[in-house]
Amino acid sequence: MTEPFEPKITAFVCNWCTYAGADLTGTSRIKYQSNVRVLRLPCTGRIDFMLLAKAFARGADGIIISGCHPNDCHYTSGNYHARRRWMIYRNLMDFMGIDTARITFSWVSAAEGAKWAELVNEVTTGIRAMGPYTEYKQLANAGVE
Amino acid sequence: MRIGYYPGCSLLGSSREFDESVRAVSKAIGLELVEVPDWNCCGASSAHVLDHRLSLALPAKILAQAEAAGLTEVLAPCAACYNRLASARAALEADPAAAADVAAIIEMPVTGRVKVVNVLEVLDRCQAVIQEKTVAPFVRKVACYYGCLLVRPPKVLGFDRAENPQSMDRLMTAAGAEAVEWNFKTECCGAAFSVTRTDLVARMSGKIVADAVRHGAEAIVVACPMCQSNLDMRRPEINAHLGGNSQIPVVFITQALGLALGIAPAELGLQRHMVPALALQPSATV
Amino acid sequence: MSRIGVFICHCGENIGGTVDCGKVAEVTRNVPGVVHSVDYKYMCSDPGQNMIKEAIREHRLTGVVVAACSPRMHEPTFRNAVAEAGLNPYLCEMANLREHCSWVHEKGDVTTEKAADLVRVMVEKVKRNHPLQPIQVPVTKKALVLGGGIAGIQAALDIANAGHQVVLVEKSPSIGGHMSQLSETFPTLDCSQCILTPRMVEAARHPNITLMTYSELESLSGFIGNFKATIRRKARQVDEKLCTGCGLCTTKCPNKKIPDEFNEGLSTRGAIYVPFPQAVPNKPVIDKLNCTFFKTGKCKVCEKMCPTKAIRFDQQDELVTLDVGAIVLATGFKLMATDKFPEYGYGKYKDVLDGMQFERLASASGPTAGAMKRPSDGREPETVVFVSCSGSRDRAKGVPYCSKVCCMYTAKHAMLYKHKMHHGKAYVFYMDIRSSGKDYDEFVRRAIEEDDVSYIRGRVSRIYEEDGKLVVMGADTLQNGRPVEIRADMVVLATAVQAQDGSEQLAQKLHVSYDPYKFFAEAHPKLKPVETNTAGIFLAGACQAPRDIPETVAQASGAAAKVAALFSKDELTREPQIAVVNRLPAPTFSYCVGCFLCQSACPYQAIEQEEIKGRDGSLIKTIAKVNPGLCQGCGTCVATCRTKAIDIQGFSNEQIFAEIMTL
Amino acid sequence: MNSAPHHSSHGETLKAKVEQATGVKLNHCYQCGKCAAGCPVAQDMDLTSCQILRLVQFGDPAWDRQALQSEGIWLCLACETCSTRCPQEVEVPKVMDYLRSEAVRQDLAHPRSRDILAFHRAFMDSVRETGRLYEIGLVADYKLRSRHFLKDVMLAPKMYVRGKLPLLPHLIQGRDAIKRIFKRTLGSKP
Amino acid sequence: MELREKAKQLLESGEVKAVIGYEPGTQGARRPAFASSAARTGRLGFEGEQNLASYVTRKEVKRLGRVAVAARPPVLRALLQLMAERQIKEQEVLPLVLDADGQVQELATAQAMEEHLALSPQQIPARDRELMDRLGGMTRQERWDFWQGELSRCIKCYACRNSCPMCYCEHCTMDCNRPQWVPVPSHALGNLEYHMVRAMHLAGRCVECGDCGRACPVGIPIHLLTFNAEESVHAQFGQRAGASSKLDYALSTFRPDDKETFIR
Repeated sequence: MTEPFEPKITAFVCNWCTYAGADLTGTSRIKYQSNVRVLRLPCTGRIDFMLLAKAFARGADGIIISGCHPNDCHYTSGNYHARRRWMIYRNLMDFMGIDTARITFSWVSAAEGAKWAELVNEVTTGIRAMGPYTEYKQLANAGVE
Repeated sequence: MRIGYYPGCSLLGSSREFDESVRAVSKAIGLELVEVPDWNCCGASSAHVLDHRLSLALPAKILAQAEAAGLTEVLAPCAACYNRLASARAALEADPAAAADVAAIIEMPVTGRVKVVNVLEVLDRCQAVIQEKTVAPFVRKVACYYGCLLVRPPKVLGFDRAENPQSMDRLMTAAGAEAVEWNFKTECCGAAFSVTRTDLVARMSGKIVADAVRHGAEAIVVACPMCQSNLDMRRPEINAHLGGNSQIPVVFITQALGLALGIAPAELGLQRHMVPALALQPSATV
Repeated sequence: MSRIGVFICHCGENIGGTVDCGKVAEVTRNVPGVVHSVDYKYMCSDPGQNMIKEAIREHRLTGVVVAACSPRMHEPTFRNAVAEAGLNPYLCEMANLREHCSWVHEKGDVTTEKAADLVRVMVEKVKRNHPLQPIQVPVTKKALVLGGGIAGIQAALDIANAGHQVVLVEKSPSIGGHMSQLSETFPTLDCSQCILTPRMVEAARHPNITLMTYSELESLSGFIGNFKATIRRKARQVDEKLCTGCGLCTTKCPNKKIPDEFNEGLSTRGAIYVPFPQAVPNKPVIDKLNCTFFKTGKCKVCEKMCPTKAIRFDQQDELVTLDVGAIVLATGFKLMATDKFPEYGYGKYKDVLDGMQFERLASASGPTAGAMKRPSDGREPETVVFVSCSGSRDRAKGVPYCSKVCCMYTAKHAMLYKHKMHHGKAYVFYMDIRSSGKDYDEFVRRAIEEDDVSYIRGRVSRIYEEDGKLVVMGADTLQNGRPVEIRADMVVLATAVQAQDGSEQLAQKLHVSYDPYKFFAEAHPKLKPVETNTAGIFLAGACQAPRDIPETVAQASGAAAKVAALFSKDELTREPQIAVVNRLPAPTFSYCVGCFLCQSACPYQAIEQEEIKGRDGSLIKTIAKVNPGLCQGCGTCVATCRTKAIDIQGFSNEQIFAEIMTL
Repeated sequence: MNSAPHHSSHGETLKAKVEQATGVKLNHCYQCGKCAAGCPVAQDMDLTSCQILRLVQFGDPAWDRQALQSEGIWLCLACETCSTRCPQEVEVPKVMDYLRSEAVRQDLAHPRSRDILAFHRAFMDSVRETGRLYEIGLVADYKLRSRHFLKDVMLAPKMYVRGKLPLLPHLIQGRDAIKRIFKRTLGSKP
Repeated sequence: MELREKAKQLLESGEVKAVIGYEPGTQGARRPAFASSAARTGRLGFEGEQNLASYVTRKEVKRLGRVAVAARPPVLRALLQLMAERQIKEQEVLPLVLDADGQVQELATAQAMEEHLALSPQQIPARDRELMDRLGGMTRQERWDFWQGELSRCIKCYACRNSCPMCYCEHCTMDCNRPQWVPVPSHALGNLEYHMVRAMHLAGRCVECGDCGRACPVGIPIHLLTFNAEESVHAQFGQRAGASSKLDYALSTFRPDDKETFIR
């Protein structure tokens, strides 16, 4: 491809903190790179690890997972469960050779509009530098054939 | 029972009677003391004034030596030594980096495997034996004086409570004495300034002697050579400060217990005191 | 085949200025399943909403996507509109083109493409939406108030006056709590009992209030609007119906040497006793641990004395079960005991009191009838030292927080003392004076300026006894930390306010969370100060954090208002985005294998067991079942389910999967 | 821990040095004065413990200097009464220790500290040489350093007759090791 | 007493309805064996590799009633974990073990099982440990290539799933088609995702018996994947599957102070 590589970034966020935080980024008119596509879930606790795998399979070059800070979960403990899940899943992915550097976990509260913008920009720039996640895409394509 | 023994410098000199009485009592209650080979000074109240690492290295060397000799527990009768050794051990345990640094300085490994105990701690374990072997109950009112170094900092030492401790009172009661309730059990006597700021010492120690007397004590019982020599040798200055002439003797817990166990005063070094203490022997009950 | 309608909002320039809405509408038109796609200036305006309603009828839409602002803004608006057009409101989704796109990106094709993506995602989602019905939960309009102090009394009265039934449970023999022990109250110095006892009586007489004193919560099950509470009514050994409260029994009890709780151990009582003269109910109770009969099997003097034969040595505890719709926690606080202070003598000095003991000493109804007499020898204390922050703001004692009420009551104590003994000398050791409240600082200034109380800024290091005096070793940090030694006759420690004993266990029974100091935790520190994280359970007073009386009363009324609001409807309506366990025809019944690993993941104990039985009643298998009353829809269970048997309505696996696959 | 203080970076505030060397968090001190209230020598100090902490809390060179020059830091007996009762668990004696060594290093030690310092140096010298404390040596050395030649002259004979003053020092075998320990810690310090 | 006699006795007394152990198979191999009557106990023995716990959750076995199981530590752990997951009850199984002096011992209660397990520390076989460490030493790219190479041989025969005592679900994620989480065919993506799901679903539940690896007809060391998941659970949350019949599932419990290093 000729035109410069623009990464595809999928974000899974909880409805109460990060989605609201991203709303605040908007209401405060803070600009950030447009590569990210946000998927809204009730809580980080809801995010099945397979959703991440699926995002990669679908051709995402980077993934953002973000929810309420520990202690602030709207459902009191969903994010704690999520945290444990990611602690194990991340190790496993790394053990299987999947590039964990392409997944960014973060806590962004409903008040951290600016943080959301920074996060998206950092990730986007980072992933752009890494280039497309072809390894995984190829699997997917192999799958389709 | 077998236990490591670290006399410390002052027990070789100004506080010989402490060494003598500890050995005598240990023998009497069947406690075998194994002296730490070629031990050095722990730095006492001086090393830490000059340099922090020195104040860790000297005790560390002693602990390492004890460990090399296969000891697991070391009895340090001198409260200052006990405090220094225990504090150093704790510091090194808390900070691996420090431990490594010190190991390099003393050219020996320190694992902190050796536990440091003081005289009260050890005797407290043997209370039963002491009680049964007591032949001449020490029937006197005594003020048990712990001083600072035995009980503070509680986080590090913690063998007895920091305010109004009880172990010595228990022991003396077991030996037939009456431990009076008084106020300055753990007040500092200022020993570290014994030579340099005798003026302060007279006041600080004076407070202690006076309160002991006020509460009707016939003797002050201690477990710290600094306190002992301070309250004993500085008595002229103390009395001058109090404007009186208190002759209340200051004896080591091991001397008091020794008498109760029927050990001869000479063996306990009672004759070495500045303020006469021989009168305390049972035969010469006042 | 789904028929989706897409409505793109310009939001004036807000979206239209950055995103080519027409283009988005156009590309969306070609998405399979989309039968109608338009853009308009203001979708949320009436004409905008009408466009949607008409389109629904005209195109027989099965789903609607409104691409506009954040769903957190207008989702309710559009779902209502959709419902008005006769379509199930939960078949309407929103794509966030404003906050998540037009406001945060530059004008251009890329941004328009993103907008189109966001719309497509929602189209794919809404295709897989199902009609949902809001959940209706019935409400039992009866409240349970735990704790009969001023907080509980106030909450109970307010709820009762709103016309609802209340059960007020108090663990001790009488309601009144700590406030009934106070002598005077700051900053007005009016007599505590004079203002409290009328309330106590009102609570007892109120037709809507049932008092259960000498009782405690045994267990709790259920959920908001539908709790089941079991209360243990401890045996008083006295038949409350027969007892007239004449008190004869209490005067004749041979056992007189028991420390009196109400007087904080400054006086003694018998084994059968009424906690205090104004007790409600004014009926005695037998203290089994100290009663001679219960210890030796002999005595029964009280029984002989009782003119109405009300004594019941054989009375047993009874358990009563209540159906309640809401609960108010008002279990109050305790003070750190003086024996927690080694440096102040481990509580062994008789004349070193805590704040509550001083209240009793100063109280007209107290052991000295309000006369200043020190406990040890009954002499008048010529010099009294008050020590604030005793144990508070003291991380070494495990209480880093400020107890909030001490500054004020210490000033009050010093004042009361001076008013009773003008010639006496009062010192207060303090670190800061925290007197932010109406007329509070004026009150403290009065103590200093008019009553000549000497305030010394510094903590006390040690207290010891010396010939009948208490030597207080303090320092004056306003004089370079110069040591200050005061030989006092009495010392009053303003000891730290702590959570009641057993708070932890109670919290666990109720599934409410608590802070590191065992105070119950509010649902949100600012916006939900009286709610707990368990719906239907509210907080009042010092069980949540140290509070003074005005704050406690205000919070109690707040909690009561929440309860009243809850009871204002016959049914609770809850959003239907909750988890469900799939059910299938026999022989599978459900994909659930009943491993119940989801159970501990649920923050709301919403996952219950359901037994599937055959026609013969034999157990076929046990599977999980979600209690719709409890489930809040976080979906943590969904992520832990291996068989995908449990799913969440509105955020189903299928929907989210489809969203990902759209990108 | 205390990484050899002799080469602590320049421009670093005293506060930073203290915290780095002792691990004590100076900001934890909220000036309640409980340390001074219980300190047996507070009344003799020009600056009490809490004031010294106060001065160092700010990181102002002039105030740091005041703290280092005070006599108070030399009067602290490390009896630990303060740290035992401190509500904020501030280990004051550790701070005092460090301030003393720093005062010496910067040559700001209070004049009245001379004797105290002399004593400690004499003490450590005797340990450096023999591995243990040699009391007569100590006294002699101290008199030399402090020039209090007549102080306690009456005490020595009394002690001697009671067998409390051995005339010869105990020499330990590991003396070289001890010397090396001193070299590595005190370095070239007197 | 030998397992045979014990089995005989248990079946005769009717204490159990069947005894599961091992018997000689073809070419000196050992295979699982069922004895449902005293007569059939002749060839029973303790020696064998397969994790017999995978049988006790089967309907046909459950229908029999209480069964005795020759239980090496992995089997015991599996049984305890199955109890924790409410798949079997204490009284439904009777684990038999050899005690220190070679006597057959009954472990009638979960507690007895837990105590017996406490004696035999759980550790990954040296060979596997070595390979895991080797993988750990590799670059990510090398690990990726390694697993891609290995998994390319996977034929999705599900032998691993069937052999696993913890894979008792009647309806597996693999069987989901709305949505189709994992593609059915055994191509690169399907294989990777299948094994990823398997490992994650066994994290905190894997008793590290290694049967899945042994069962694999094409010799992929897939057991290392579940080992990795289980080991990180143990390392980070300090608990091991099968340690107790009351164990809380590591991934549906939490500690507020769980320490992670990667969340921003």
